[in-house]
Amino acid sequence: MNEFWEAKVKLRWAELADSYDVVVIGGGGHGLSTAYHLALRHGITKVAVIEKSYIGGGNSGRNTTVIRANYGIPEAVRFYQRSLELYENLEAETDRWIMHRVGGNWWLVHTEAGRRTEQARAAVNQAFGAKTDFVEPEVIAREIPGINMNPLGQFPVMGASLHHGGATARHDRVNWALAEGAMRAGVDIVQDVEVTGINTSGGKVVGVETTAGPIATETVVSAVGGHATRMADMVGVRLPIRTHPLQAFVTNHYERKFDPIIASADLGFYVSQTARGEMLGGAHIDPEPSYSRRAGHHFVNSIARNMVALFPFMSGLRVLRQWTGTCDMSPDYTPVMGVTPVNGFLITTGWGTWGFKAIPAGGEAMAQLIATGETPELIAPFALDRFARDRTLADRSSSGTH
Amino acid sequence: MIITCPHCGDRPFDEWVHGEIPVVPDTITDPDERDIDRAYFHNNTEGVVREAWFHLAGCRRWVVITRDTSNGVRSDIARG
Amino acid sequence: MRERFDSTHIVALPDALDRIEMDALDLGDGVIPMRFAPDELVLLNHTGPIDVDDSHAIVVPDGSWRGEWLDADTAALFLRAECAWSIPERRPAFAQGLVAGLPVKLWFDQQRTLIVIAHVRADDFAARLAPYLEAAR
Amino acid sequence: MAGSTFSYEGTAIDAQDGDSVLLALLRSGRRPTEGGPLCLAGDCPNCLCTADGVSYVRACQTAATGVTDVAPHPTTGEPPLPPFDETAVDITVDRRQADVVVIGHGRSGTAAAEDARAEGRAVEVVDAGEGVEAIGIYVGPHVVARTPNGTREIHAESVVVATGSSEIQPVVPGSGLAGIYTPRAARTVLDAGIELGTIVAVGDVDDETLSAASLDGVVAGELVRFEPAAGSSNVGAVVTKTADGEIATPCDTVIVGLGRAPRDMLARMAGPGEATIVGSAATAAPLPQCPNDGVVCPCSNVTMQQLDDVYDRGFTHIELLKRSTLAGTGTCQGGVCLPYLRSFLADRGESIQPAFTARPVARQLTLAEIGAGAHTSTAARTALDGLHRKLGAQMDRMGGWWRPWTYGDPDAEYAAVREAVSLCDVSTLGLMTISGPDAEATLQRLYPTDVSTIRAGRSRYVLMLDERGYVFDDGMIARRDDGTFLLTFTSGGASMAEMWIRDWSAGWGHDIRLLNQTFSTGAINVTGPRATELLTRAGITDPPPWLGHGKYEVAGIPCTIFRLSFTGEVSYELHHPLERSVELWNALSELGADLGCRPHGLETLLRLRLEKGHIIVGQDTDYDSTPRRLRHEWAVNFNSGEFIGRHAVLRTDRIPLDKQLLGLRFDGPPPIEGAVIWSGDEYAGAITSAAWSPSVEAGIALAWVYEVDGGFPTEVRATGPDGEPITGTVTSLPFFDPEGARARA
Repeated sequence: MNEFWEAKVKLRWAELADSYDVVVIGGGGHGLSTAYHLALRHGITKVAVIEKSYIGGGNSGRNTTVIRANYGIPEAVRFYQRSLELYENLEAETDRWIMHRVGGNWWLVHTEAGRRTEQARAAVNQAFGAKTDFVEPEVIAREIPGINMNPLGQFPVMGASLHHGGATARHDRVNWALAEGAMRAGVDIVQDVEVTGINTSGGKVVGVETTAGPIATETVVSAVGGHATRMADMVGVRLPIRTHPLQAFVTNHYERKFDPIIASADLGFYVSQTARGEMLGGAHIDPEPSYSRRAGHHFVNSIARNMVALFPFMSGLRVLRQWTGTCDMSPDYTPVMGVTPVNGFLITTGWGTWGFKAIPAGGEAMAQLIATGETPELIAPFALDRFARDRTLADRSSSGTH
Repeated sequence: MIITCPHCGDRPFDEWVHGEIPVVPDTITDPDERDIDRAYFHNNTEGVVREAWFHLAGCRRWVVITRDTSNGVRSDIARG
Repeated sequence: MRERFDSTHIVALPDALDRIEMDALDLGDGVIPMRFAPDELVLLNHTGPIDVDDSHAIVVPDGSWRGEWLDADTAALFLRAECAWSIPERRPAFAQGLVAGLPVKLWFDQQRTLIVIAHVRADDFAARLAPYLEAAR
Repeated sequence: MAGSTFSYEGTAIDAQDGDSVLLALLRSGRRPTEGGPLCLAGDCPNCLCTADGVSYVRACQTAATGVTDVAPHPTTGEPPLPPFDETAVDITVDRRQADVVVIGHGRSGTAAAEDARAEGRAVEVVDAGEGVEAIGIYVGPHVVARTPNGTREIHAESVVVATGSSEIQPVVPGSGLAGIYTPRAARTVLDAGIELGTIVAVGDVDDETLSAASLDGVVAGELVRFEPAAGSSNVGAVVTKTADGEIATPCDTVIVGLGRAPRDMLARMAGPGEATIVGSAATAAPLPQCPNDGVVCPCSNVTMQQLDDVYDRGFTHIELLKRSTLAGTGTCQGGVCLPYLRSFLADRGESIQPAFTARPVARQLTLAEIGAGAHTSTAARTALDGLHRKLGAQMDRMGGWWRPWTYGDPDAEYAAVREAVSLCDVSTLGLMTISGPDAEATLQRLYPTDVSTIRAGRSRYVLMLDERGYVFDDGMIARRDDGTFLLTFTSGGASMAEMWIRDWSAGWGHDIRLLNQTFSTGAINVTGPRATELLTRAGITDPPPWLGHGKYEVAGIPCTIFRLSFTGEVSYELHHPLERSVELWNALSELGADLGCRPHGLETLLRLRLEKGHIIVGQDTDYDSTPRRLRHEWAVNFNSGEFIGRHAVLRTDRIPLDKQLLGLRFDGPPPIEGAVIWSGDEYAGAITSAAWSPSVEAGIALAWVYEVDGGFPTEVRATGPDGEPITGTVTSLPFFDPEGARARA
């Protein structure tokens, strides 16, 4: 018997009713978190979560499980710091083991420009509540096991921003803990049901069509990953989203003794060892939009090479599995959340490569928006209309990262 | 993925840079709205798209191809 | 990349370049026409004035290319490990693309292969080529 | 007999020719794991070992001749990570192109290969039994395989998957004992002449195996469990159920035949139309009977009780079953458990669910192997790269180039520019020539300036705007006497600019000629109050006037000289053929030696330009930097007609301004670049560039300053380099020599 099996969570599947106060499309982390917070924080339980496959089957079960708040702009730092704190409390709140582990997130720099970027990151993090320090090479050489301080002879490690709160958690377990909590509070969650249409009348949502029949509702939240555009198309809302694949891989399981979460923008990868002992590697999104979840060789080929250059001891680790998620990228690398021009149609998208770490705060904010009818201050900057209002947010230091 | 360059021949995608060909729906008629749509919004089609790729490691020219974004299979060049 | 080439770099109408490329042998001994694009041609080992049938043509001397001649075996060894695309079968032939992760120009004559790369990448490319030259020795 | 030897836990193991590591170990009475059925076909995790430091190696798929040191796979827990001081190995790639790749060289694979060859198609055959293990069919299709001495990558038109079938392994109590073999495995072991003691067969064992095995009996009935031999982890008896009840049959070895499952994982990885599947890999096999008890996933050690448990708690989808128990996530990729997971769900009344998604890697390879042949992108080197290094420069990568950060004494470098003359390698600047009937029309629409008013011999600073009205590059336009134009761009901006110009001009239907000379020309900036004097010594008595340019010969080297200034001093940019860069640099250095000439690096350049308030695109600009936010409205001319971004600039100009790039002055050292600034308790922006200015004797900075409470603050607070609060005052730009007299001197 392995110690990592899910021994506690009990999922109670529902039949869909004819009408709901809120219909959440997408049984991934954001949809489940929205339902969870609606039920537990606001007592709104006449909620359905409709998942076309199995819960957590999209990006919520395909990400690289990193939790961090070391973003480059105040709006994002504040939001993700809230999420990081909710994550720290999630095991206690749900009484479920999500394998949360704080390892510290190190962003290595190899150039003077990189030093400037990471010093800036540390400064904005500190100003807005995330614990991040810039550290010099000698600290890195001392603290990071097995690191080559001058990989390929061209990428000297010249410092790092160290985000002390950087953590990981098991993605599936987060989904299940939230699903179970929502189900227990009376939320209906269905799998293998697809939303095929959203009905509106006079610019207002009145219901959804599904493969399991029509449902009446005045509030629909699109919390899908990868196909947000298709959902929005159903009500004629244009999205600033392009869907790109993001790939990752793990090695086989090894004894756990590599604690830090390491990222290098110059070398184009990040790596951490999971609670189960796999060495997990990821990189940036594929440059061209695609919905394909097929693994590519170019990705694993180039990051394996760079990983081994930075950590020569990893050279003989055997790769176990590759996978691909589909990321909804916004033009300014920042989420798109909240109301749309169609009354009752709400969106939470644009999560790019950072959806997993946003799950608790994203769901909390969407639930608050639904319950109060007011956009919470924390997510107000992420509104869809920011592009027309010339109030884009550019978190370039986070572009295409984990 | 292999992209066929009319000048250089078949080349793996890592020689290329992707470029979207923006399409603003005809239903948007207000000039400001068209401007905003072109700048930020996307069809984000799942299926066959027409797009440009720049052959950075070869002839350094743009070619227009069609690609199926739903499965990532090999592209064909759209001639003419 | 031991050799540096003087060359003439021309951007002009494709028809004008077609004619120059066709008659490249008449331009002098060892002149190699490298057709980067339909409207761009580099004449390796060519210096001095040249007639281009395009009044808007850009014609500049260009000494920024470096290269290395490889015998057939060494070229095969190198390209098998470092080139992910098919090299042309006809001879002589020009080809271009990524080799060993860098953009190169290749010229295949009857026996040998010339690998040409921009000076700014030449040192890095040479380091990637070196193990194969060593192995061939 | 030739044979070979490897070491196993300190003992020398003799292998015979053709032996796998596993066969050699079995020959010596050992095996690398404690127990579990053996398949000898790479489908199960029951012969894992650590070979020459690499864990998770299947001993049955590894030739004994290829290894020197083998260690057992740990019976509990995970293998250790390699020592942190381990060094990397270098692996080479064998790259091939084929029309067809056939994976599997059995009967159907051989036939498929022959058929394809008969049609005149180029065929590559890959077979694990021959030492070449396909690890994935990637997009392309592109087959990657592991070979005994590296990896092989094959780009193909199509793939034929002929990987055959795997044998179903028993899942009953005691199935983790040693001494259990699938029929194929038993045949291989017996053919190798390995003694297996008392052998019995259970289930559906083919005649070929039965005749090869010197069987001590075929046991009737349905397999119930295995029992260990006393005090051993080896099987001692097999228990079956017949009409007469349970029968225990003593034995040393059990051959268990439970049928086969198609080995179709590679085929399921392929995209539509990329692969065909032939032979038994394509045969739909019946699902095995659902087990009642035992370990269903030996990799993750998942029991049938655990499957039951999670199923009863709602984990009913095959993926949820997998993810909640971790069955199928181990090293054999579901090779053992997948058929049973499906039969379990069928047994529980679920519709038979498809196998979980197939993804590379099908067989495993090390990070060194999977990274083989990849290259890390390098920075370009100017023709002066070697010279800078010889001069002791600290080189740094910026904008895709190696550049001197400092030559060791930034203060002296600064002083040389402000007080004497200095050289700077600016070969990294983007440079293009554009001509053609529509060249001017293209530039007119490309840039927010009126190009028609740039006279021959003159140049102008220009912004490049995207369709959002955001600045994404800047540079100069110069009109030459012959009507062509020279364009410069930022270092690192040239490739993007080339794509941009080619794309737009083609869209406009313009007839232009464009030559990107970024990589073929060098450029040296000669700057400082004595720059003109130095040029005079180099034979230039009539240098171009302010913002002029022309063709010259400097020390015998043909140059195009631009007169402009980024440093705030008299500056001449000498663009020249890069093969003569060293010659030109040395000539200028010698001629200027007694003028106090020395080179300056980027660190100094960044300080010099900051004193002049010149922005650096990418550092001081952000994604949403409109000319208005950058206070560069002066560089936009709406009278010049349509240009890219025009509509967006006009549109956004009607929206209240929320932030501006402003100059800040601090009495002491400035905050670090990136520091956050405050107005009272309100967030008021961030520093983009900062330096101590020796000339102004103040800390100076450029910063994004936000509108706070309806206005822009004139004073902001930041944290100083020592952690103390410091105050910055918004100051007009430039900080130094506001009239620009020095640059025009």
